[in-house]
Amino acid sequence: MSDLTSTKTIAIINSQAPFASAAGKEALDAALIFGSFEQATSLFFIADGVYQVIKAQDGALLELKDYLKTFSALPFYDIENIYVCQQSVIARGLTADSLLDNVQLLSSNDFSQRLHAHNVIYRF
Amino acid sequence: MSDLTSTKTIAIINSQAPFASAAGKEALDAALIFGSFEQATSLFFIADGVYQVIKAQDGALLELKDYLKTFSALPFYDIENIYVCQQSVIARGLTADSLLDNVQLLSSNDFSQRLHAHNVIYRF
Amino acid sequence: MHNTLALVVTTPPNSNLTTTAINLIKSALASGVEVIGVFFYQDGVLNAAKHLSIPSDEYQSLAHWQQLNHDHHIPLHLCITAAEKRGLSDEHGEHAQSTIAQSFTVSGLGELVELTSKAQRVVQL
Amino acid sequence: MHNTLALVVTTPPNSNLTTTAINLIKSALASGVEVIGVFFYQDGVLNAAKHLSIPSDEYQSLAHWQQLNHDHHIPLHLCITAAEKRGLSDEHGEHAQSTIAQSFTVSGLGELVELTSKAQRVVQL
Amino acid sequence: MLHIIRHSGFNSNALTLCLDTALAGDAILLMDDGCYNLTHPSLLAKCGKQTELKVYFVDLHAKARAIHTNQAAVSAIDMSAVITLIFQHENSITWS
Amino acid sequence: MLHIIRHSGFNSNALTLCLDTALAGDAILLMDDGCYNLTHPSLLAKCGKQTELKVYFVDLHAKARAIHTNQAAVSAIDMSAVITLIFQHENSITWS
Repeated sequence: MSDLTSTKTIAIINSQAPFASAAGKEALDAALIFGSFEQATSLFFIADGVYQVIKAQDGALLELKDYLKTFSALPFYDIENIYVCQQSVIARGLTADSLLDNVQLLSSNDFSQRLHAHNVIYRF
Repeated sequence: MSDLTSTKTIAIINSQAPFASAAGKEALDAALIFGSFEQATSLFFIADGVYQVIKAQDGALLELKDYLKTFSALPFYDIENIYVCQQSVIARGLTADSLLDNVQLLSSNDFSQRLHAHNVIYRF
Repeated sequence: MHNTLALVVTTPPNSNLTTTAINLIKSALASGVEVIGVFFYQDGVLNAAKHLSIPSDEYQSLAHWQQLNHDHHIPLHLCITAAEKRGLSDEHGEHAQSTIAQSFTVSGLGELVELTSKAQRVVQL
Repeated sequence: MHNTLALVVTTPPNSNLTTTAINLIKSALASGVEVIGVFFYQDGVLNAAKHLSIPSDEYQSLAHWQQLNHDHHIPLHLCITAAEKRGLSDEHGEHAQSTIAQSFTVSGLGELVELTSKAQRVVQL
Repeated sequence: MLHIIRHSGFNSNALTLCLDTALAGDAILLMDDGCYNLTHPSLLAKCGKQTELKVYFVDLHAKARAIHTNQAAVSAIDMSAVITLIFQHENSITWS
Repeated sequence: MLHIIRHSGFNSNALTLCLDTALAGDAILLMDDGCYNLTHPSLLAKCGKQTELKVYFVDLHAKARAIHTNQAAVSAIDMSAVITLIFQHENSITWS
C-alpha cells in the first residue's frame, strides 16, 4: 500500500449487540486495520452496542468463536480510546462494574463531544 | 402440487415501510400465492407497515416499480381482509383518509383479536 | 400423538440466529417431533449459498443444514425468486454454475403453502 | 477548490437505498466533485453479486455501478472477507467460477484505510 | 398464542409490538437477543401487573450474554421446553 | 457535524441516537425512510425548541412516500444540495 496522504482521526461507533449480526466483528476488524496503519482510532459504544463490552459473556455456549476477547488486546494495536455511553448502560439496567476494565464511561454530552472531534466516523 | 391436506387461515403481518427493503414485496408475493391456493389469507399492517397502505405514494419518483398498486387488486385474489392498526396510524401523524379505500382500520384490541384467530402467522 | 413441525427461515446465516434455528430442529427431533421441511425465504436464502465461507474454527451452518437433510431426510426448500434477488443462481452451463449448495431443493412459494398446510405447527425463525 | 469524496456502502442492493447512493454519486460528479472510490463492506458487498437478478423493468443497480466505473473511472472496491461471509466467491478453476461482477476490484480493508485517508469527505451509505 | 422475540426492544420495536398485541393467555418466549428484554422497563411493568401473560427465556442464550434476572415472574427454560411451548400454543408470531 | 438518517425512528432507534448525539451547530439530513421522521414527535419537539440544529430532508424522497410537513423549521432540498451539505460539514455520521 502506498504512503497515506494524510493522517486522520477515526471513530468507529458500535450500536448493535454482539451475537445476532456480523456488525460488531466487522467493526472491530475495521478498527484493527485503521490502528495497524497508524491512524488514530477510537471505539465508541452506544445503544445495544454497549452489550459488546460487558464482562463474563461466553460465546462458546452459543458455539461462537468469541471475538469479544480481542477488546482486551486493543492497546497492543494502539487503540486506547474506548468510550461507552453511560446513558445507554443505565437504560439497559447494567452497572459500571459489569463493563470491561479498559473502557471509559462517559456522559451523553462528553460522549458526543469526543465523537465530534474525529475526522471520519463509521457506524456499525 | 398435491392436494393440500388441510385448509388453514393465514395472517401475513407487514411491519416495515415499503421502499427500503424487500419485505413488503415479498410479503405480498406470499399472500398472493396463499390466496391462489385458496387458503383464507388476511393482511395485517402495523408499525411502519402502515406506510405501505397510504394513498398517493409514487415509487416511480425513486425509479421503483410500484408493487403497492397491487393492493387495489387484492379482492381478485380473494384477499378481502386488510386490517390496519389504528394506533400505528395515529402515532405516525397519519389520518384515516390518507389510507387506501379498501382497508379496515382497527383498534389495537380488535387488531389483536383478529390476529389471534388465524392458524398460521408470518411476519415481514 | 404424532407432532409435525415446519420451519420458515427468514434470517441470514452469518449470525447466531441460524445456530438457534438448527438447534431448535435438533431438539424437535430429539423430542420425537417430525420436522416435515424447512423453507428458506427473504434473507434466509443466503443459508443455501455454496460458497459461503466461514473460518474453519467457527460454526459451519451450511454443513449443519446438509447434515439435517442427509441424516433426517428433512427437505430444505429454497425460494428461488428470493435467492436470485440476493445474488444466488441456479444456472448451469458453460459460462455459469449453480451457486446453490447441495441438499437444497430449488422451490417456489407454492412449497411454502404446502408445508404450511401440512404441518401441525409452523415457526418462523 | 477541488473537492474529493469517498463512499462506503454498507447496505444491500435489493432496496431503494442503493438507488440513493448511486444518485448521490451522480450528483457529486455533476457538482464537479471527484469521487475517488467506493468501498463495499458489510451487506453492501452483495452489490457486487454477478448473478443478482432483478426483473428487467426494475432498477438495475449492478448496471449503474458498472456504468459509474466505466464512464467515470470510479474504483469499486469489494471487501473480499465480508463478501465470502455472504456467499460470494473469487475462485476460478474447473469446479469454481468467480461470482463477483465485472468492474469490481477485490480488495481488503487496507483499501478502506487508503480511501478514508485520501478523500476530503467520506460518507457511509 | 406464543410470541417469540429474538431481538432487543431497546434498539427496535420488537418488544413493543409484542406487548401491544399480546392478549391474556398468551406466552412470550425470549430467544437470542430477545433475552436482553429481561431488563426492559416495558416487560418488567407487564410482569409486575400479574397479567395472565407467561414469560419464558432460553437460559443458555441469557447466560452467554451475561444477562441476569431476579424476576420470579419469568421462567428459564431449555430448547426442549421451547418445543413443548410451540405445541402447547395454537399459533405463534416471531417478532423481530 | 452532519447527521444522515435513512430509517424511520418509529421502528428503530436511529432518530433517538441522532438527537442524543447532536450538538448545537450540527445539521440533520433526512434521506430515504428517514423522511418518515418529519412527523416524529421527538423531531418536532427539537424543531419547536429553536435549537441551533438545522434539519433538511430530500424533497423527492418525502414526495415519493406521500409524507408532508408544514414545519417552517425544516428545509426541503435536492440531491445537489446534499453534496453541498456534505462539504459544508467537517464530518458526518449515518444513523440506521
